[in-house]
Amino acid sequence: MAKMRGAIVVDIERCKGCNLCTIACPLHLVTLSSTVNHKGYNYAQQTDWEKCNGCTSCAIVCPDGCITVYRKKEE
Amino acid sequence: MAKMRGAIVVDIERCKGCNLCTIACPLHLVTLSSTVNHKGYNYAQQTDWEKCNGCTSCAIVCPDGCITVYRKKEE
Amino acid sequence: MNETPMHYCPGCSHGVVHKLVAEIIEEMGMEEDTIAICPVGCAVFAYRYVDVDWIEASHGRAPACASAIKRLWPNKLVFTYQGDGDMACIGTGETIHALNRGENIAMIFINNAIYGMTGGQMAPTTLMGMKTATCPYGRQADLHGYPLHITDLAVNLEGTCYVTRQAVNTVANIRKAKKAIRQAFENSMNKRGTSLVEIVSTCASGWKMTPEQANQWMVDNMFPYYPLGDLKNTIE
Amino acid sequence: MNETPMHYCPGCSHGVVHKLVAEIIEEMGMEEDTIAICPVGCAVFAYRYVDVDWIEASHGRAPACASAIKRLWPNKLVFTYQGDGDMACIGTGETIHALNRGENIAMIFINNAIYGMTGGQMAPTTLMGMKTATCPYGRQADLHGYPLHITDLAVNLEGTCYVTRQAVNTVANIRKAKKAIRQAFENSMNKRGTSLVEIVSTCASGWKMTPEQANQWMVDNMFPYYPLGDLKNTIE
Amino acid sequence: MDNEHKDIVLLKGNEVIAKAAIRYGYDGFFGYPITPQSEVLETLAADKPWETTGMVVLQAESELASINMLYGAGCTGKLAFTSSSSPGIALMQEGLSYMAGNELPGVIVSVGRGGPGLGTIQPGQADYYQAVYGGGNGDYNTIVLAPNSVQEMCDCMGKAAELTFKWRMPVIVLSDGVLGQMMEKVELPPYRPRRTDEEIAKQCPWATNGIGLKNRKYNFMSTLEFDPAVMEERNQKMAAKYRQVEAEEVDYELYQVDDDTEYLIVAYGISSRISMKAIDLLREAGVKIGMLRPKTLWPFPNKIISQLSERIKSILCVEQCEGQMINDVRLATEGQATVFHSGRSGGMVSSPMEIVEDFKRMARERMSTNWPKGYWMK
Amino acid sequence: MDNEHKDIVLLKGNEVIAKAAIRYGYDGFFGYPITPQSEVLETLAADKPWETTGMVVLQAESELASINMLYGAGCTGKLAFTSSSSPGIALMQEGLSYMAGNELPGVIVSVGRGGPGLGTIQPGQADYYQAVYGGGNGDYNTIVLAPNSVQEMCDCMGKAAELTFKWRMPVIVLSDGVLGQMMEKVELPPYRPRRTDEEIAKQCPWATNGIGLKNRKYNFMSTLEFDPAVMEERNQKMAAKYRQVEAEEVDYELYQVDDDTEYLIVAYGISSRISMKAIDLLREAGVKIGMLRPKTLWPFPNKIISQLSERIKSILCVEQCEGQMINDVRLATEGQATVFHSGRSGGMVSSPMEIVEDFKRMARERMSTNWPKGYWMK
Amino acid sequence: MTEEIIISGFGGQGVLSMGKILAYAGIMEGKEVSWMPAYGPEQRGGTANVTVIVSDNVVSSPIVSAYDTAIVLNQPSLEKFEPQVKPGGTIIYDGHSIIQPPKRDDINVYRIDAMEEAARTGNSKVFNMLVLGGYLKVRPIATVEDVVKGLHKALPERHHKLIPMNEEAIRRGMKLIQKMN
Amino acid sequence: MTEEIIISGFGGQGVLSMGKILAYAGIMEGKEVSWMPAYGPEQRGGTANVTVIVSDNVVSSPIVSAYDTAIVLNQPSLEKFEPQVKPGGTIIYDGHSIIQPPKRDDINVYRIDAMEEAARTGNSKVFNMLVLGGYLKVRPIATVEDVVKGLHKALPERHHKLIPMNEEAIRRGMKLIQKMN
Ligand SMILES: Cc1ncc(C[n+]2csc(CCOP(=O)(O)OP(=O)(O)O)c2C)c(N)n1
Ligand SMILES: Cc1ncc(C[n+]2csc(CCOP(=O)(O)OP(=O)(O)O)c2C)c(N)n1
Ligand code: SF4
Ligand code: SF4
Ligand code: SF4
Ligand code: SF4
Ligand code: SF4
Ligand code: SF4
Ligand SMILES: [Mg+2]
Ligand SMILES: [Mg+2]
Repeated sequence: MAKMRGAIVVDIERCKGCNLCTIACPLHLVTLSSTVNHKGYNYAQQTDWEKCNGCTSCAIVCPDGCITVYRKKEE
Repeated sequence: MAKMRGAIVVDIERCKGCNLCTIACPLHLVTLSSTVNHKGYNYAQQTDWEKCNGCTSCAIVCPDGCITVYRKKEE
Repeated sequence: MNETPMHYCPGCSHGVVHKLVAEIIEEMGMEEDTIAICPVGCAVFAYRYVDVDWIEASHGRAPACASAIKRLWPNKLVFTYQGDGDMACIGTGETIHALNRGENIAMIFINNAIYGMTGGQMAPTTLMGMKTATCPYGRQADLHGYPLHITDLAVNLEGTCYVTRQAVNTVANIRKAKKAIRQAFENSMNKRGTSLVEIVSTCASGWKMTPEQANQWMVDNMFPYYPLGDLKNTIE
Repeated sequence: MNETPMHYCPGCSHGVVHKLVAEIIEEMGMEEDTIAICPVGCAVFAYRYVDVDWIEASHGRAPACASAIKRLWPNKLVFTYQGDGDMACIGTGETIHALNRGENIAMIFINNAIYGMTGGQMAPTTLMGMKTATCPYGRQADLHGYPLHITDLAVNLEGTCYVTRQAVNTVANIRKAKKAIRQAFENSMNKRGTSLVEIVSTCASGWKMTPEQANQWMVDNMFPYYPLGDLKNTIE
Repeated sequence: MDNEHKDIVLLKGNEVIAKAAIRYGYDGFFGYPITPQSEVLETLAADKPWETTGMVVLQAESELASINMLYGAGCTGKLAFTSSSSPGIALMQEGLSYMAGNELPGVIVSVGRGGPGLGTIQPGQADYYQAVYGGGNGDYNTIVLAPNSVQEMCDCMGKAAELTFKWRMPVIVLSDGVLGQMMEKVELPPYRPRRTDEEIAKQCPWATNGIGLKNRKYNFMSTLEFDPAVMEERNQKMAAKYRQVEAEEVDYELYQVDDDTEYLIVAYGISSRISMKAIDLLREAGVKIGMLRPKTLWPFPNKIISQLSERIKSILCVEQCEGQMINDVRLATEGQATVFHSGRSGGMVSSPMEIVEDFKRMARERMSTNWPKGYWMK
Repeated sequence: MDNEHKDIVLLKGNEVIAKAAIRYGYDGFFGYPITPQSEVLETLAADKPWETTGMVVLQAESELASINMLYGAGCTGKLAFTSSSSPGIALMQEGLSYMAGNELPGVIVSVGRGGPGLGTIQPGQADYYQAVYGGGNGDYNTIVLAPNSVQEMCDCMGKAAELTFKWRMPVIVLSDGVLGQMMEKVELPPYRPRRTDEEIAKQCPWATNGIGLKNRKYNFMSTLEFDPAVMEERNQKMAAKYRQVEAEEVDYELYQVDDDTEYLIVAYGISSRISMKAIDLLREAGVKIGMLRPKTLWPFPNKIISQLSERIKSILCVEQCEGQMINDVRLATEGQATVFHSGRSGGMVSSPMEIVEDFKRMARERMSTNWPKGYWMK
Repeated sequence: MTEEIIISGFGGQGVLSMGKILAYAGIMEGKEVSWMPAYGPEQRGGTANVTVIVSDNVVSSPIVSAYDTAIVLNQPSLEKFEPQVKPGGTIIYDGHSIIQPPKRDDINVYRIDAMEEAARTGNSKVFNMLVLGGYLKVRPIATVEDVVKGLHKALPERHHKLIPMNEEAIRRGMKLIQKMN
Repeated sequence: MTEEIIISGFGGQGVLSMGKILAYAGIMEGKEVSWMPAYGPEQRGGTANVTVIVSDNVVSSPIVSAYDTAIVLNQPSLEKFEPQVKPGGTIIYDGHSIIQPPKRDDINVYRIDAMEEAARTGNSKVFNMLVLGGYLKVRPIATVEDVVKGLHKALPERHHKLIPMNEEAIRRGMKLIQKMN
């Protein structure tokens, strides 16, 4: 069966480090960085590029629209 | 058995001729006068002094508190 | 009820309710411990007729005024006396919030489905199809919306302890209405929450009828839409 | 949703709802036929983020403003976006009457049980016992009254066609909320009466929690008092 | 021209407000009943303009709702109005401040009664401060027109419609219970069609109505600013506009003012009508007296008053209140003339003879004492 | 004296309003949150005076409700207050008119922000007209106090409590966002017990509270009159009272004003504080400049301004708005001095140097041209 | 010619519409007119009055200090307005409603028993038209024809069928009025 | 002595309470003080600043045109307030938060790596106390003892247990600060 592969891009400067994407990701692939962006927030980042299935959960819950999810079908 | 005898006194100048007492009297003993009081209203008057049983219905419904009911028991 | 002749039109329900209020206050012996709040509407002059301390509140704000007073004077009997335009239109916010806060006040609500004082304009409680000065071709949903039954809303507010709908068109109804108002006043004294007593009323002038016709019209048209009886009573 | 960074606090529900509104308008192709009305409250700047014509109404009066606009522009999508302080407190009168008139507008109601913008004061929707800046020892009935569930009142008003309560804390709830808002918008276009979509929301700042804690607190405390689901739907 | 408009009719000022609005192509009315102006809504309701011109008529749940409906209408570039009386106008102050702050069109008819508070339902002119200084917050002005006849009530609705869009600011028509309730002959204007959506899009590119979006960016209407510096700029821009309105839109009328005039009455609205009669009586007695009647209360006719003050002994300011416009008259005189008050209050209205008597008193006091400049007879 | 009150504390103006009210024995507070004054209610809620002094604190559902709660409190002879900011005060205008019309006590704290409309949450002084002229209907006045420090915010609550009963009229404490938000050292007053029911009955035989009925008739509080002649009488009685207040209660402060002073700044509230610094800078540079600071805005210090105007070249009126008090200053000068405006608006606040610059501009313009009397620099 | 009239009585006596018809009649004669009502807060009952001015010239003040004619239909109105009639002016009162008739002798005093006549004919609706007729008899400021034209203007279309009855009442009123001094 | 200070940074950095402690310290020294905050409409984040004046004399204007000292804790604050420091005055910035350091050479420029230190010790709460220490080192307007007394006043009772930790941070900050020009 075709498998979905995904990857997310976080708009780091837009991110407010609310952590909601972290919780929303069913595969626990997102965490907050230890460094801060220019606004002083610890921003979100994807920890594991391999496992993401592009489900978009993280993007859907992000209140600030910081996450773009890229998907491709892998046979 | 003791029978109630009643009589009403209408404060003619206070009466506004609304006719509600007329309707309320179960014995149809109240009517409006054909002449008017100083404010220009046809005021209420008791037509039959004999039949009134002092039930106070007329007084209760009078919005302007014009009617005083006098009652006495007759053996 | 003092001797001052009332300014109301012939047959106006306000007069009857005033009498009841005066009687109850006297029966309760509360003449010296009552603070009454009257509205902007035909009852604006209520203070002339019932001998207690009265405050004439601004249009619709009697519940706010009464809320403050009852909190400042917790042992006084505090009640408002308001029309439908006052309570259910401009004063909707103050009404809902006083009810919801459960202020220990009684609210007497004279619903005559019209703005009496200003000459018979549409009220929020005006029935569908009913003609008034501002809906001379009859109330119509798309132009004017629907009749607002604010008393029913009060039932769902946690702060209310007693919500009832009464009328004063017959001797029997007058007696019931009196009982209801007395209960409401007692609730205020016993700090049981807010009581709302709606009196479905006539406004012969606004309706352009004789008082008798008005009473009949009320029975035929108002009662079906605003059925009489207790809607909520947490006390009994 | 445009590129302007939002002024909301981290994790604020407003952001999610804004996204939904923007998406729906785009999906409906209504960008050029929408007049949106935002409140006084944290969403006061909504016009910065969603590209349609916006009006910032005075505190609580968005429903009045929207009523006039929809009547003057019957073919536009007209909706209000309001907080609980705005809609259920200062604007209670305008809310009830717009709903009752059955104005063909949609109302989005962000109930976060607090005054976010002004720094976390008690709202009418604040839960019993909940601590805010103006009830720092917890909401108490005698001092502050009861939480007001205005959405439940809306159900009983004849003018409403659709009344629902949603949340945006999970992907599934976000999807449902989106459907609800879309339905409300369609009702406005189809002139079916007033739709009210309550979104039970968090205000991490006002509640003095992290966004995660706030979401959990909402599930544990708000949902029981403000249960999710459709309360009225005359359309289906 | 159609026939009906040439028909001269006898109407109340309030009725005329309604009929004029329909004919001048107003798009909407939002209002709440209050004596002595309820006939405005009642006439609209009876005339059903929604079936003819398409005008929207809505009885609001309160004056707060009315003004915020007017705010909404103004935001979208529609020509709308509301109407109320003293306490009702008091409730509109926040909304007025919002309208002015967003530079919106909108017409507010204020039919004054006796005050303060609920006051009386009889006519009054004690809402001058309310209209001219405003109780809304912030730095703003509204144009204030002051008709003095039923015909002018009619004309003002046309003038207000024009000015409110020309300057993008709310226009108040400040009337009183006499003008609202009295009947006079009036010639109604011809029907002017309401503007089409296209015309609105063209005339109001700033409006938030979704139309014309192909030719412009999204609009928003907000009085809130993040940055006070931006707010200040907005205020300065508005202030500059106000100076321009002051330069261009002052309107007044002189009655019996010529080179020989020794005394001046300043009065607006119904007071100016009564004063005319008083002046006729005084002129018969040989007194050289005339009247300046401001037709705009804001902008106020400062310049002409300053000019007249140079040569006129003293001014009687007639208004049916305890004295409000008198402040502006005193400001306008720049200390060159003494200003006295005449008028009743609380719903009482001067008779011509009362003004004559007040004049006599003024003339006596003026001659017998050396009053300080700008003395305010109280 | 207890210990705590001698304790000098560092507090925000808003916090002090709350704490002073508790200590001055206020019976109630009714208010609705709005920036920049929310700390008033928040401080009361935190301090729980209902458990100590018995003061009632109620968060109202709106400013309309607040003012009508205050109205109710005043009717019954209780000492209560409300607090709000610009648009919130706008919503109170009808209620204020009712309070004034019934000659009721009650204190309204107005903490001004940038306007108009929602404006900004930064400090402003653009609500001078709102406070002094009022947007309520009818002929009425309210006393307006203008503190300029946190200590005076405190003291004003005591003064307002006294004046509002002495004259039976509402008292507005007109403050601004700077004074509300800034912290300064303050000495809080000792606790003064709230009046007992008996004291209220004695002090307020007019009140509608049911007490004292054995010694008096039933009272009622109504601003409505059947008969306009009665209303007029009430108005005349009130007007006479207002003249008395004007004679007795004017309060102001002079800074660096002596016989040699050539220039005058007139400023109130925060503007007077900034102006003091500007004056210090100008005095250092040899300019003979001083300041008159009205501590009461109504009644306004007309007499002293008139006196000073006789000898002072020109006046700089400093306020954080586009110019409102300047009108009253111009009236007070009676055409004897030229009045210039200085100040920012919309939430911006002048710095001392900006006032210095405005002064220089004024001095330049003053010397280079022959300005008409009362010219208003705009 | 300028005629300044006050008509005053109870609400419900048709005072205001009588004034309106008079004003319209004035217009029919090509005159300038003004009509200014005053009433209390009661919806029914209470007192009401209206000042009507009919003039060859533009009406300046709709409020006047003294009247050419006062038509008084109840006692309080008589008491209020008798002193305000100009010397040489006219007062007309209804015989039934006024118990204490006018006392001034420097004015023309007329009485009309319109209330009685209306009661007699069982048509209280025409009371005010009877009075109007009486007035027009003694102050012929408009012809009956113009008054009837005025009626057409003043009454809504649906009441036009009542005009003949009104006209008749006006003519009857002209006969009823009697000079009392 | 008059010291006019602006402290400016992100909301949440403790800018306002730092100012408050400074003001209280001034009181402890018997000085006159004022504290005037400014912030945006955001509840969390956004920028905040506070002007503190400590003086031997009564403070006239709480608003000043130029500062003796500016403590800037983020880049926008530096850009805004660097030009407003009086010649010969002082600017203190946090090394981590400021990317482009101050450029003026007519003022004393100090850097303190407080953010780093706070991160290092895992206690972000004391960030502002570290900065305060640095400030007191270069502008000794109050003794550490008086600042600690000020802390007792400024903090609610329930936080008094944190005072020793804060004192320690202040002392550490005194060591961290470095002159940059
Ligand atoms: C702020 C304000 N708006 C409007 C009015 C005018 N007004 C007086 S009474 C009234 C309505 C009265 O109707 P209702 O409350 O139903 O009382 P009713 O006369 O029928 O008993 C209105 C609108 C007013 N006095 N104040
Ligand atoms: C007339 C008026 N009163 C008060 C305020 C102050 N104010 C601004 S927002 C707000 C409440 C916001 O709460 P809510 O509506 O729940 O919105 P949220 O910020 O929680 O989204 C208040 C009281 C105002 N701007 N105008
Ligand atoms: S797209 Fe899905 S799997 Fe991938 S990071 Fe986001 S939530 Fe996790
Ligand atoms: S949900 Fe959005 S704002 Fe929140 S941490 Fe994730 S990316 Fe950042
Ligand atoms: S007391 Fe009873 S019986 Fe007698 S008149 Fe009255 S209603 Fe009739
Ligand atoms: S009910 Fe009263 S007012 Fe009515 S007619 Fe009878 S007595 Fe007269
Ligand atoms: S108008 Fe209606 S409510 Fe008012 S007094 Fe008359 S009948 Fe009663
Ligand atoms: S204060 Fe609350 S509602 Fe407002 S932006 Fe922050 S989290 Fe959202
Ligand atoms: Mg009613
Ligand atoms: Mg909220």
